[in-house]
Amino acid sequence: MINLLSRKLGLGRPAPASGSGVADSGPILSPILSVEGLTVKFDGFTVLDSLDFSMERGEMRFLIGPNGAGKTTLIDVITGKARPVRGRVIFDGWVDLARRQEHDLVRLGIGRKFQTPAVFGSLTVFQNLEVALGFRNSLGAQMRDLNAAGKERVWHTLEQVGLTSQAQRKSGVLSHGEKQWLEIGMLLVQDPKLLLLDEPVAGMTRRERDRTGELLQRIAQERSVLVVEHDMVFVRQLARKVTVLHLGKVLSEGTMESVQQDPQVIEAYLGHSKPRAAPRATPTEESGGGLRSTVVAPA
Amino acid sequence: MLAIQSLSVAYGESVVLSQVNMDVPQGRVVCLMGRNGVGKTTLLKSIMGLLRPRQGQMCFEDADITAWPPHRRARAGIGYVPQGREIFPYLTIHENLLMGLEALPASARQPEVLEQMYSLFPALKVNPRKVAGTLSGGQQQQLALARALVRQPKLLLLDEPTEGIQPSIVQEIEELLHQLRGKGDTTILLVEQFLDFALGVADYCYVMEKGAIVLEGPANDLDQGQVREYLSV
Amino acid sequence: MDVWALQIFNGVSLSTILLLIALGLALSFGLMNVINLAHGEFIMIGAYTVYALQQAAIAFTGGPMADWTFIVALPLVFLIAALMGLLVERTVIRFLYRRPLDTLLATWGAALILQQLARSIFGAPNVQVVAPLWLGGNLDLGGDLVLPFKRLFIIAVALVCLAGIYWYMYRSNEGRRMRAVMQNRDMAASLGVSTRRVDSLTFALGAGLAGVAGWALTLIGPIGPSLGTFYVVDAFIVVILGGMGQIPGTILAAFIIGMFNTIFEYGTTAVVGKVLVFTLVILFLQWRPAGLMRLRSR
Amino acid sequence: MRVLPPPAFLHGWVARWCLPALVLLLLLAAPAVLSGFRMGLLGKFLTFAILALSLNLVWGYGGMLSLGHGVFFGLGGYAMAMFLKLEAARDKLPDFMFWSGLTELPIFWEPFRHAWFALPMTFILPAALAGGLGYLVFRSRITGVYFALITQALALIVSILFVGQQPYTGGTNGITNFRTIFGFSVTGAGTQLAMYYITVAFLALTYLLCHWIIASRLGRLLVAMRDDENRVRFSGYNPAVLKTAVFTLSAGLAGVSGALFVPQVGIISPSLMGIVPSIEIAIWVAVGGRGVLMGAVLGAIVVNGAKSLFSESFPDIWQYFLGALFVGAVLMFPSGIMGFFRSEGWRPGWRALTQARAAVLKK
Repeated sequence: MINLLSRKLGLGRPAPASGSGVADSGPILSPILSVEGLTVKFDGFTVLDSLDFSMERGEMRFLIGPNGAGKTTLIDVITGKARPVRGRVIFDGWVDLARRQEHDLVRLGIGRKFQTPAVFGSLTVFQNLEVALGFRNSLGAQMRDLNAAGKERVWHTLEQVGLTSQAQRKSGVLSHGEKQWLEIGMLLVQDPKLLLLDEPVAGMTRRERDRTGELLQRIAQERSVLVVEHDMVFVRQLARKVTVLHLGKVLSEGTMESVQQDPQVIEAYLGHSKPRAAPRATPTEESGGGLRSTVVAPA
Repeated sequence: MLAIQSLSVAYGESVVLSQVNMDVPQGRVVCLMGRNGVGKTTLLKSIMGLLRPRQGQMCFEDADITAWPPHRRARAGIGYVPQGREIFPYLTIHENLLMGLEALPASARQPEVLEQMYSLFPALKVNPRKVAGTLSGGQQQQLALARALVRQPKLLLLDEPTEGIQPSIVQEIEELLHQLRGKGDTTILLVEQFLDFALGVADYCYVMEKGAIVLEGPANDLDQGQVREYLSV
Repeated sequence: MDVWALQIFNGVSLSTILLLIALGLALSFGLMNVINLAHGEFIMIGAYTVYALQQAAIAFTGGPMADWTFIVALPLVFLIAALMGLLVERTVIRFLYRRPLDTLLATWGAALILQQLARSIFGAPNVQVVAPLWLGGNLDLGGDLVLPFKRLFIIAVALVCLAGIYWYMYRSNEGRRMRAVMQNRDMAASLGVSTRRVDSLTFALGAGLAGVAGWALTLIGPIGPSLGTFYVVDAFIVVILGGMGQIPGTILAAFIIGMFNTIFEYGTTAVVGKVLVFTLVILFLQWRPAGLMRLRSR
Repeated sequence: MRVLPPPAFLHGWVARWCLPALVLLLLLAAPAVLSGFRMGLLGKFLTFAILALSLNLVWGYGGMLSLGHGVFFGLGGYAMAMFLKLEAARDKLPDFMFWSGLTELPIFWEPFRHAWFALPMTFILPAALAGGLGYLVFRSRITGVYFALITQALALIVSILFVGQQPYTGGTNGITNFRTIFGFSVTGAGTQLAMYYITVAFLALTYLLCHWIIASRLGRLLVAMRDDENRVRFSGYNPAVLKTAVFTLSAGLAGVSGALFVPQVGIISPSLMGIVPSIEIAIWVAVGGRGVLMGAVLGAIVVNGAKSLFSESFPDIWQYFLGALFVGAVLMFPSGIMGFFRSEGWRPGWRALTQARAAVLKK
């Protein structure tokens, strides 16, 4: 019975070999994630517009863009939460992610952190990691304690995310920043190939943000990380490569400096892509034309 | 008209607004700028009463509204056009507009004023019995504006009215704001991340970063380079 | 052929009653995310109101007016059930918004109290409302097709109620407000709608409708303190099948459940029919977990 | 502000085992001081305590409110009753079948002659029903209120099904008039005492089993699922399988409690497995304290004790009281007796901690 359930759980087996496309295990040089012609619509509204996007192995990539650019939607599609109208997402060179269940994705090596921290509030910090670590254990194995190696791993991860001293506290009473780190830790302990982080420093204090930055630097040495973030100071500190999404398409891609210079990006953030009419004179006394006439229509 | 003093708002542990002070004088257009995620929408929601502040005070026309429920604020004369329009998707255009009259006392809910809105937004007039959810984004935005304007609010809260909308309609909206400012009996608090649009209509600007006001001043005295710094990547 | 026509007739008759009950559940779930296990007791209250009124009429007038009390009772039934609904909403449910499971338990407590109240007042044994004489006949359509006036009357009243609900929801200002709150509570509040008032009104309306269902049930059989429990579970299934909080889905589901119930019952027995319907619903949910209709969500 | 930790002895080994050990000792000693009638009553409550434990596992820890546990209790009870009835009927047809016009034993009754079949069935039957229904329901991600309503419908349907199948189930009256169990008179004082101790033993075993589960990683996974099912899914688990497994086990335990109930009380009938008894189990757990094992045990004993106290003399008042208990337990004491003692009775620091936790859980 337990064996049967375990098989159903998919615990303790290697990543499913039923991927479509290339039969062989993925060529080493293929991108860890490649998004091809992805189109997503909600109620007829196009959120992603035949988006092409790809990430190399071991890369830390930042995804930025104005509101409604489709950043979170892209992550939703990768993790099976949103369904595309067209296009596909290929992971690790050969796995088509369409119609995969969430737990399947984790077993393939994809970890996702949500915008608001999702931790198990009635468990201690240690137990949170323990639950995260055990996803490959069978139901029967779940009845036994973690083995020494596993415990070691949990402690190691706690150290990585800086929560060692909090190990025995209920995670529900942690501060916002600590919860964020705990959730990152829960992903790390699973040793994913690709980490998707949705606004990891939102709502953090400056110090917390800096610590998170250091944490991400270290994490990125061993795996691919895709970060959605609005906090430009933070992005500038860390980013090696940035992708700017706008209206469901890649607007610009490259180093932070080059992206910052890109007139299209400036336009997307500061203005509208329309030929601007000359500023109208208005009757209100204070709002003289001075500033307005100096507004440069970018590019 | 609207005065906000040391307002702090938090979702659970995460502080979104800290110690925000703001003043929106009668008859002016005040613009609140900042990149997304800095707390602009949160501020508007707090003003509307949809979020409970952790501390601070809000006064509207000399009344302390900090503890008022949203519908009471609406009845006091605050109109709200939220980000993402939030029209009622399964109500018809006409019904959506009628919802705009809810804040008025029953005797003052004159259907005639709807006609004005239809003439202001001819696109809505084409088929008022159409279910609003089937409208395009730009039309939905117009509907949301009309819904707020129909009861002639004293204070209009506008949250990114140009987001994700085709340029021609953006222009119409801009013209509308100019008209409103020209008439001078509607005070407007506009949230915007596009610099040129904001500076085009505003009298006074606030710039927000990480939940706090970092820059403010009359629109024409503002150091543009600095503003760009805060808004751009 | 006649047999089938009769089954369809019975199915419609059951469906309309189910719908009266389920509408209140669907509305309050759509609005407040709350399921009220005391909903069945509003049915019971409706039924006992008719009974009490008839008894009073018999006691005071000696009988001749008793037939008419049945009609007179209808608005009163609606009103009393609605008031009881308001009471439950104000004393129990409003404290439990956003705690749906706790609401289940607390409203069950309210249900127990209401049932015991009925037992204390009217006694535990079932009682029978005397149907008006003019409802005693049948409509003979020839062949085996004999339709009892009672059932026809129930269908007619239910349809009138549904038309009323339709008018209320889609033609009146209160109804527009209610739909607005259902679709976007925050926005409705921001436009000046007192959402608490809408909640209370809607809840009372749902309770009133259940009361009318109880009034109709007095024509079908005896009534007792636990009358509601039996019917309300079917109504829960209707609401689940229809997609929680979806009015068109609820209407469709009520007719599907009513029809299937009657048809299965005819083919087998009442009980086996219920088991079959339950199994089908569970299987259907495998295919569409959100029920027949669902809100498209962004 | 650092919250003070609870007093050390309260969350250590002592706290974990002191109260249960004390309760166990009291239960073992009870027959010495109680009359036969009272002891029988207590024995019945203890079977309910097992039932409450089983519900606490799925609801208190797993967050799945089952309003159909009466069915599982009943199925276990019927399996046991069929065995006892066949023993009582010897080679003849059971009395109610004869009255209903059956001439020979239905085929599915036949294997229940044998203890080796009937006794395991008290666990397997309810577990299989729960497993099948649970997998379908959890697979389509039906949770919360939907799950509660579906299980409630199950309670209604199974109970009327048993009422309707008079020749096979005894209909409304259920199955009663047992004579012997393994050759010993069912009503004999010695048998009753033995049954009492067997029930105590099963209660202790169930308690240990539940404790073992919730203290294991599986238990923490269960709690994790209650806190945030989506996060569990995104941690690589399939919640449908886990929930089905726990629900199945819980139903099996409920069946065992039904099997223990039948020889002590002498009857099983549809009225013990319908909507009303099913939801009453939830109130035992709520009153005792959901999410605390001892809470379920105490809740079952306290509420049923109060019930027999009240309903012997004032049956009307009992109904009102029970109704008020449902409303009050939810509105005012959401953490039950155990929660009350834990939060209010002790040091203020602990109160703060519990409140913080409650606030987080509520979120």
